[in-house]
Amino acid sequence: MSGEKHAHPAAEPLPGRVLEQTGVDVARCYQCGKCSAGCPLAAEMDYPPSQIMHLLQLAGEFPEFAEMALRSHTAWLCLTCEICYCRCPMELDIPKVMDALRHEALRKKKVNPKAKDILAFHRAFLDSVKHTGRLFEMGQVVDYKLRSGHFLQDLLQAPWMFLVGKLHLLPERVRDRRQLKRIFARTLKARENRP
Amino acid sequence: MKTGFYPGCSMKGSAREYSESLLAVARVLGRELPEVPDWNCCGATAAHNLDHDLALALPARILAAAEKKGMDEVLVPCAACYSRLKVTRHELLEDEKLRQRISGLVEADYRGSAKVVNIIEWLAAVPDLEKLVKKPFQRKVACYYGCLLVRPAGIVEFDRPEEPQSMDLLMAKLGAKPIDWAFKTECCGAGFSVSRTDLVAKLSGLILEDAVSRGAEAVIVACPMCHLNLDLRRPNIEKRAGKKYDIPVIYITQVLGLAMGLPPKKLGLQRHKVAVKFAPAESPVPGVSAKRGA
Amino acid sequence: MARIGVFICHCGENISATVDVVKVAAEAARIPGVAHSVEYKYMCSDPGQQLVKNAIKEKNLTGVVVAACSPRMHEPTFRRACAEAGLNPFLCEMANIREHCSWVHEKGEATTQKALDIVRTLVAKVKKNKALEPIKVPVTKTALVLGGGIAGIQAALDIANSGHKVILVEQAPSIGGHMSQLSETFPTLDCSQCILTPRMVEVAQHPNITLHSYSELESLDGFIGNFKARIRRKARGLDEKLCTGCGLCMQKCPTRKIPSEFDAGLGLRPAIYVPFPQAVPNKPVIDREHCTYYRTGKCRLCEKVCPTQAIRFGQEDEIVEAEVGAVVVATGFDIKHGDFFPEYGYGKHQDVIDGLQFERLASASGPTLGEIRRPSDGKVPETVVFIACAGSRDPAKGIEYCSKICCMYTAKHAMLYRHKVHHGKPYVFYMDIRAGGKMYEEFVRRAMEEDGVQYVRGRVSRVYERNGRLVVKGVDTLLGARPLEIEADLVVLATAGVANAGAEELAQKLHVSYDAHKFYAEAHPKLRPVETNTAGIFLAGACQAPKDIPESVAQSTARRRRFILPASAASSARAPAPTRPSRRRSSAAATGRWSRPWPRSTRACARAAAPAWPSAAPNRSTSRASPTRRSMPRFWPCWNEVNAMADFNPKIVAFVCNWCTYAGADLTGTSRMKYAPQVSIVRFPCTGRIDFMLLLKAFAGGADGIIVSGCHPNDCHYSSGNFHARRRWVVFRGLMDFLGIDVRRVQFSWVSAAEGAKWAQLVNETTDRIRRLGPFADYQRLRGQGVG
Amino acid sequence: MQALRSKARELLATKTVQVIIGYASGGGGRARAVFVREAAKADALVFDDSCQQNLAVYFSKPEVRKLGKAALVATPAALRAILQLAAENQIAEGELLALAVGGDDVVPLATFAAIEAHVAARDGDWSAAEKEELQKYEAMGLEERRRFWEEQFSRCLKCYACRAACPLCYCTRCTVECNQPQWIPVPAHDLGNLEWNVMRAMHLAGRCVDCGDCGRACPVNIPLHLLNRRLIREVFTVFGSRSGRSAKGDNALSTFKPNDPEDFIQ
Repeated sequence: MSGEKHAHPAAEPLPGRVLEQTGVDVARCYQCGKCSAGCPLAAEMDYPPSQIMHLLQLAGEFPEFAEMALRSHTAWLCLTCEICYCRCPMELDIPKVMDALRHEALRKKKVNPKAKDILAFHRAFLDSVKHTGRLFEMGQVVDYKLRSGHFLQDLLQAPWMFLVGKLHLLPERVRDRRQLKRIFARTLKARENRP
Repeated sequence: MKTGFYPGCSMKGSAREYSESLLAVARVLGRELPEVPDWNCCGATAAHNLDHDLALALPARILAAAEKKGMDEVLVPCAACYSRLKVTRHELLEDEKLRQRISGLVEADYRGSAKVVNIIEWLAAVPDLEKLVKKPFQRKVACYYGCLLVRPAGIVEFDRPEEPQSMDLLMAKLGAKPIDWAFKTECCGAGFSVSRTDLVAKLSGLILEDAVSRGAEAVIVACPMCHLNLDLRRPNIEKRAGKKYDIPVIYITQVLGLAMGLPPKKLGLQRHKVAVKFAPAESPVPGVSAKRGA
Repeated sequence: MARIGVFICHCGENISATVDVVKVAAEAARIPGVAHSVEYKYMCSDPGQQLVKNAIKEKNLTGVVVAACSPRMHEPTFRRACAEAGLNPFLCEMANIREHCSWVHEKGEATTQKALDIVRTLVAKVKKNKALEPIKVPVTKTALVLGGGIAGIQAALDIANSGHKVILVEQAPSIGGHMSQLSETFPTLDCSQCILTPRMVEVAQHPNITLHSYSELESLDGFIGNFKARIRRKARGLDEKLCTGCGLCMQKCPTRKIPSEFDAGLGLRPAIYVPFPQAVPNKPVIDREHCTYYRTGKCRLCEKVCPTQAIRFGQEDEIVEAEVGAVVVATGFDIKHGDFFPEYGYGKHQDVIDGLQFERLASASGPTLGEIRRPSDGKVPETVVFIACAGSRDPAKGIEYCSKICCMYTAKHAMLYRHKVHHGKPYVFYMDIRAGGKMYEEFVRRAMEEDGVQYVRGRVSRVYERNGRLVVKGVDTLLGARPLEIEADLVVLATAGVANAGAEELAQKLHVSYDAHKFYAEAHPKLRPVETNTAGIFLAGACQAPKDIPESVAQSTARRRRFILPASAASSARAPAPTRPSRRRSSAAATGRWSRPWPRSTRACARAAAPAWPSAAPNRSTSRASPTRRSMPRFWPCWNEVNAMADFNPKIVAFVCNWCTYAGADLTGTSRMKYAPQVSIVRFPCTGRIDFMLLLKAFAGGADGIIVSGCHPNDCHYSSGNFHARRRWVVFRGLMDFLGIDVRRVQFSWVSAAEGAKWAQLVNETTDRIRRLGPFADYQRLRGQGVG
Repeated sequence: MQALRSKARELLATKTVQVIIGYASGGGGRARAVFVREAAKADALVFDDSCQQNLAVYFSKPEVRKLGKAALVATPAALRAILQLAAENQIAEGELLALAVGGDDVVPLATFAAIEAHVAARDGDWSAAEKEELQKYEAMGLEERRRFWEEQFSRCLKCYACRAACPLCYCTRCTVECNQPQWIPVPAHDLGNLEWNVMRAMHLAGRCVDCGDCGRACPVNIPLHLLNRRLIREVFTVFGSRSGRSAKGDNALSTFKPNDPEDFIQ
């Protein structure tokens, strides 16, 4: 086992990569379940947080568990409300682990299909930021609708928001947009292109 | 002490009234709030969901700009932006290598000299705030902190993560009667406003239900996202719950403005989805659309 | 003039097959001071022992070296034989030429030479040995027991019943401790008071027991057998001799609404009070903080109604001095209080209570007379949620340990609740059920099977109040970690067991050590679990760690045995400590300012840099292990020639600890593993005892390399000797390097008693390395001028 | 200097202390220790750059203690020595008043807490010159270093001036005087000199407050303080503790952490 690890550093098992990226040692989790008990969306998740932690604990030896964690809907449902981290008796930063899982799933193209809308929203959001430096709400919502296909959702809200002055038709822009493009090029884009 | 102001994207758009009320109040307090020069979006949930470095680089660029301008602290009224900026500062100051890498990304040597301050901290530091109160806001209010003002406790180091009190104390100064309720720090659904409206309706519904059942007349917030979910998404909440909620959701700065006797319109109260009106003694605040829904 | 007898054993062929024993005997006879040298087939047999005894008498020997097996094997045998022949047993040493020589080296001249070297070494040591006598310590046959809970009561009665005097000190107005607060006890569900109160009365009436209740230890000085205790008897505000305990004062006292400590804050008491009706002694105390007279200067109603005029408002604390031979510390534990659990609303909602409060609710003598009624409105709760591990096993709350008793008492609480409220619904949220103990697992099963207690596996995230009920947000991790919500009327938290608030202060008065959680530390967790590191001070009950009643009682009784042994003699005989702490007085000792229990006569600089004898050591008989102070320079072969590089056989001295590495090297022998013969083993009690000066002296004596080895961290026989040694080695290596001495010449290692193979490997590798480094000529050049 | 003198006068006149241990001009541009017991003689006190000796050394002497409560003119190193002596229970709270000097200012520090704060506020790293001095020897090869020290120690006279000058060498009977057995040979020869100096450095490891008086006291100019300094760095980098910073707590070598580094142990 350990010999293999040294032979293929890229094949470091998932728990090790999580430790490296987040500093969270999943072995410390003793499965008390307090995170799942307090998680606002545990009931919607395929694997509540404590189960994700357990999947990660076993993922080193059982690749199928690593797969289950990566393809979970949970990672995308996590709201980063931090209540699990706040109450965890072992002080494990579970939201950070969820971040790491999302990044890994994106890179390996293993995003749970149910998370399509959430991902579309995030991408639309960042696209807006990439181009203007700030969030252009109108543009983003349109972009999101195109990506998600939910054309009719919220259609009735928009005119009202426009009326009360909450929606602008033109984006606000950052002056140094080239720099932002560089930041995006060196982070998100570079990462997504990496095998 | 030079304080910079980071409005964040929503305060320029959907949460315009938060910005309007803050600036109106600041004017009365005699505080100048210059914006952080050429600020960009903090990246919000989307950035840290998709890329770690990006999630740090975007806030780092903001903080570096504030630093360069010689700002000692940056006021970040949006709780979500506050969290991103605070987390970034914490992580970069903890890890020298990371600080160098991100500094490289944002093409500035970020040092961490500017502190990140939230709206409650900023207001709590104003001396004799109660002396400025002209019309005490004599309402039973549910102070809603949400997630990101108080968590993760080790990083934000503001108030206590369970049963926080700072906003309640501030409201009491303004003459309000903060109620003891159970959902002060529960999550409203945050970044799912658009992508998972169903979940927002569920979580925000629980919050309204608890506030209303304990006799609150208004929910006080310090976060545009919370406001969006609790106010703009009210139709979705009501649809899911199968009942009507009339309770208005008011920004902390709007309450302060009202207590100071500023005109409601200057505070942007007319922009709310749910009319800011109180039964029965007080008449509806003028200038607010009485029509509900759309 | 020394007259040493050397006795070489063949051990059948175990030794003689590889070592030329005849030659060793002949060579040994030529060692200066050796008056007699013989070999024999089986030295440990009766005829062999007789050889030794006869020689002692006939040749008038002043010391004996038996060259045979490991001292761990037959040292007691030969020492007894010497004693029978009239020679002080501590003048007899074993030269281990079997495990450390004949079994681990090939047959040949080098092996024979090594055997001879070992004999020489031990001859040199015996010459320096002194006749030691067991240390007699006159003993005060009185025990001081601190703490009047069940552990202290049991210890006091056991010692008193075996005929010794006991002084029992309890800080509360009555003895009884936490056990008196309990309703019923697991796993039998018998009434706590019914078992305890007769014992309390027995304490009060026992002719051998002096009870000081409402008292505290002021100071303790002296040493085992001869402690001087000063006890502060706090002013009760009445004359105990006159008070009859009629209780009139308590009935008339106008200040009545003080939360009762005994009822864990659920009941009320007056300002003059006994904690509970069965209190021993049944004499009230005046609570000066709340008493109207002390606060306002008016009232004195109790004084007026007292039929015996016993009230004394002006009474002051009194200091009692006592001489005691031993101290039993039984100061017990507390449970964690306060608002350390905001997510559970503990300290905020009245109906979120702790385990002790539930005991009082369930107790027939409690504030509700045994009916389970919740504190907020007195309603009988329909649903009760019990939360285990509330604070325990929770590093985030600062307590990583398991409090041990909660699983059992939570099961008991749930059962008691069901017995009292038949239609009630008890839920227990738990992480693991730890029910190891006689009839314990059966008890928990009974709660689940017979009493219908619902066990839910998972931790609760939050408890909050809604419409007068408590919403418990939990989870069932066995059902896919699904969150579940229970509306309860009462929530009982099994909060963590913690050390008493005054534990640290008391430990400092007693000079006993304590752990990070302020629980008192035993001398050795396995072998000396009831003693502290300070001789004559023993531990009982939960001051050591959370414990249940049977365990506390068993341990208290064990303590009695430890006490009676020394107390039954006029003086206690203690094994002589061969390395007596220096009697030289340093300025520190002279000014009496050592505040901590460091050896009082050790010099300050030695305290920092020289090995501290692990504090337990003076109790042990290890006469072999004493080279440091008395006879250091000749403890290993003193090589006189410097080897030429060509056929360089490095000389290596191994300083090893007696408990792990020496035994490990023995195991190498019994496993017949072979290693290089150039190593010479010197035995110490502990690596903590190996002074850096010894390493220098070994180099000065011609060594080319040194091995220092002892127990692995945490395995130290004296708890921390090797930890201290490790720090000194770090510094020593730094200094050596700075002085231009190659640190590779000193190899440090941990070798346990089970690591025979590691020992062989260590010796071989070190030998190879030293061989490559070559002779330590630089140092040996210095030595030309300096061997003293 | 005037501030120092007037403070000394005041302390003696009000009988706050019975003696001031300070510096006086000693001729030849050097300072010497002086014990001022009368207010009238306070003008003997001086303080300038020549005042380098760590006066805390006198406080361990019984004859000085007999003089009564003392005020000590204290350089930063002397303050550290006081804290270290307190940590070793050699000075009790209130037995000594430290007069922290530096520039023209004099700050009376009556409590250990005050001394701790004063020391902490001015605590710093070694100067570049000091670091360089240590690095010079560390940069040498092992053999070169050995020869250097052998040459240095060959001059040692075993006069024990280093011991006498050290405020932490307060034992009433030193190991070097023990002759049952004789740990350190009495005559001055290479082996015994090495052993003595190793022992001195080891017994001060984790306790030395880095005043440098041992090196200054040496009549044959052996840079003894380098040995101590090397160990100060070792103790600080490995165990993270520095002596003379707190009046409480254990010396680095009389305590331990279960997870102390042990990569050198096989």
